Amino acid sequence: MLTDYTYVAYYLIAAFIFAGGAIGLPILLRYFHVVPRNPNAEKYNIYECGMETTGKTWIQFNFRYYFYALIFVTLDVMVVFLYPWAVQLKQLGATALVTILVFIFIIAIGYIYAWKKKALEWN
Amino acid sequence: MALKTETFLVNAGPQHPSTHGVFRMRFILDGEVIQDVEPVFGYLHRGIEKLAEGLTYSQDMVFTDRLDYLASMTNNQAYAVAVEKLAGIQVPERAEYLRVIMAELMRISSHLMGVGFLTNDIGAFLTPLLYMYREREKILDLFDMVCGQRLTYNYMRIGGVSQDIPEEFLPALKKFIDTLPRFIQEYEQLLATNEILLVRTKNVGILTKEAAINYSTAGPVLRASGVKWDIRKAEPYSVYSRFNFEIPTGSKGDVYDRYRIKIEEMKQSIGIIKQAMEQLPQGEIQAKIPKVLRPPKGEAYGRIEGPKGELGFYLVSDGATNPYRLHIRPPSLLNLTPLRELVIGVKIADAMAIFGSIDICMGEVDR
Amino acid sequence: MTVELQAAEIAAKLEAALPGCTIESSGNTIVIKDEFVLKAATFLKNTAGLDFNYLNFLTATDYQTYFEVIYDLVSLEHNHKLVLKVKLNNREKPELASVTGVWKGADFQEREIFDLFGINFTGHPNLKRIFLWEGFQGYPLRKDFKQ
Amino acid sequence: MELNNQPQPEVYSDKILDKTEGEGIDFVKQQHQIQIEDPDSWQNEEANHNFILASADALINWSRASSVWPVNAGLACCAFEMISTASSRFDISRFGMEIFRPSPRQADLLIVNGTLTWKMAPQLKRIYEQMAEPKYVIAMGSCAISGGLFRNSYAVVPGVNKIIPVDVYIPGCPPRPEALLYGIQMLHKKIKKQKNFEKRKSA
Repeated sequence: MLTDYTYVAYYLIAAFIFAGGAIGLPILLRYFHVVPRNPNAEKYNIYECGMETTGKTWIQFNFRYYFYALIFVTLDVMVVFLYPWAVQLKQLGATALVTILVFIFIIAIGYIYAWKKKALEWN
Repeated sequence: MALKTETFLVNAGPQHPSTHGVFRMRFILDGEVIQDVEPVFGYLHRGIEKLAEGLTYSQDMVFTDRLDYLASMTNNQAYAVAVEKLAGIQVPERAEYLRVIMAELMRISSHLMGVGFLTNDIGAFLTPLLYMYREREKILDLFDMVCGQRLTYNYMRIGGVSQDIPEEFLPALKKFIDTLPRFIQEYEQLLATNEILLVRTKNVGILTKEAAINYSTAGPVLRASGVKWDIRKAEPYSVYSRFNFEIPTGSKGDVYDRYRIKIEEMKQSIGIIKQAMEQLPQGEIQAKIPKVLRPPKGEAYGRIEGPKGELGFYLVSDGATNPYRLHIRPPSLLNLTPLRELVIGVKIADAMAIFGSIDICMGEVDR
Repeated sequence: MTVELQAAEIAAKLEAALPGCTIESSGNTIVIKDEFVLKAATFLKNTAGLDFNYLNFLTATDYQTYFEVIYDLVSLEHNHKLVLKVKLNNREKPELASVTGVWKGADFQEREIFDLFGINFTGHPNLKRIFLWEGFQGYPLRKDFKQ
Repeated sequence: MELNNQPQPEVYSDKILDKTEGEGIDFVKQQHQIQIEDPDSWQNEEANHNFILASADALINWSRASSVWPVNAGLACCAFEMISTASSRFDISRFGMEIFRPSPRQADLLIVNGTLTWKMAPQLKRIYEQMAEPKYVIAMGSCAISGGLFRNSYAVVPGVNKIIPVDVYIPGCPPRPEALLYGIQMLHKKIKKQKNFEKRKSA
């Protein structure tokens, strides 16, 4: 039983090596001066099509964007949980279908609530 | 209870993937909706009109290639027509027909680029453009065969054409003209019924008929608003009066109409080239003009129908060898005049689609 | 075929409507006084027989002693054409009324003339340099422009 | 608490913005009258003799040379020859370069194609500064090399190397795509001679 899952351990090891390399390698290369470092004021300026930025960027923009973000997150999380069920549709049978429908129903309540509160309408 | 929102200034600046060259639009945004836009020009202003006053008439032909570098042949033809009108030169028949063939090929190539970059701005990044680049490469091969250059041809001379076409040019042109309708049909399949394109272009950036006339726009932008005005029919220059072709006009003047007109005009240009190939007479290709051209004192305005609109050259001569004043009527700059009215109150994504549909070329805007 | 209108009869009509407006008229060109520009423009645009509703192009030339501003007018329905010219003798502060009220297409072209010649257009909504940058000394297309 | 939802236009008077831009251009115009000499000094230093460093150098330079990403900064007519090179016929992706990054942050190569005017000079300099090290510049076309056709115009920079250091010059007006590909191969040769393991205050 266990042998079926040994390859998962190799993945974990590979993941750690990759993560370590991804963080360690730049530091190492920086130490050996392979990665040139040449800071200057212009480089740390904000890039805006070759122009200097004007005006403040920390502004109050329309609140509707925030509503959209919230609703997107809820639906996205739902889709993530649908995915493993969808992959094993046949083997899981009817009971899984009912549980998934309950799950979708719960999220649908939130969605309908937002719809009724006119969160999706744009002024 | 709506909360206060603040505006935000952003530059769709000189170095921007979808501003067709170095053109800057200073947007003042409220969220995504454009409050105000200020187009800023001049990043490619090379002062051609000042430099042209220092060189002789035939040397100025070289500047015309760099004006609208997507349609250099039509620039050459416009300048040649203007100087011939000023100096009263009669161009031989064969040269006129060669000029028409080259100008129509250039119109097809410029419209290919216009539609290609419009689909780029709408979101189909590079796929339709690479399809259309495939045809443009064929056209550039034809030009390469005739005058040895791919982009800045300097092919037309005052009073005629610089070289005659080699023998293998006509068969190659015939092959290209026979295959091109199939490719245009391929784009139709790819784009005309494409849901995204329809949603992004229908009823976006509507320029009414009166506004189009009042803003003195020209070419596809004017015809898309329903005005039937094409210099090839209104004031037929060279031998255009001998060909029969229609002028496609749109009805609403939105981005979709401007796109449709470019596709239709390509088909019309194929028809013109076919007729020109049949009627191509033999004969010499360059009128006898003095080595150093000294046009009589006076002024003249020669104009042609370029791919982007009416391209004209206003020449004032005081009898010397170099023009006293050379003014270029820039169709791209005049097509951009209604930009501010079209774009205010629209979202940024649509603004880029509207700007792309106007199809400008910065070399001609800034001169 | 674009008909080049005979300037003489147009000048007569113009003279009737605005006395003392035209200076001379030859071929298809009418030269008018600079203070009559706006009135002549609205007259040419709105009268029934003429209705020049399309400003083809607008440019200027520096003839050393005076500036000359050229309006190339076209009527799209009648397909006829007329050239309107204005001479500005004052070289220090050349001034002219802006026709953006009549043809909105003149907006960028007047800014270009202001930028390259220095002719000031009164009544222009947004008159500033279009091609060169603020702080550029001189006006390049004038004949006496030193590099 | 009813707040008007009319957005308060932050006062961006374009007079001030244009004036500051104008001063920036005049400043760049005075500062940059003399040529910046090409960054060729590290070419004739002799290579690393240490065996490990030399092979590490070869690996690093090969990886850098074979995926140079150009920034999408097209100025004028040469831009269309660059796009022709990037399209399917003259296929620049054989050199791993077909990705044209719009922003200089993710690019290593700035192909200056077309006429650089004084009004565009500070912008181009800012794009060059904002590119990540190690960065290279190709001056494509005679307008970029020396101002070309418009050299004695009042608004054109006579040569891009007055503004930014240039690695490879490609003559032509516009240079054919084959010329651009040859220029890119010369740039690859140049990258492959670079030395890496050295403390250097590079310009």
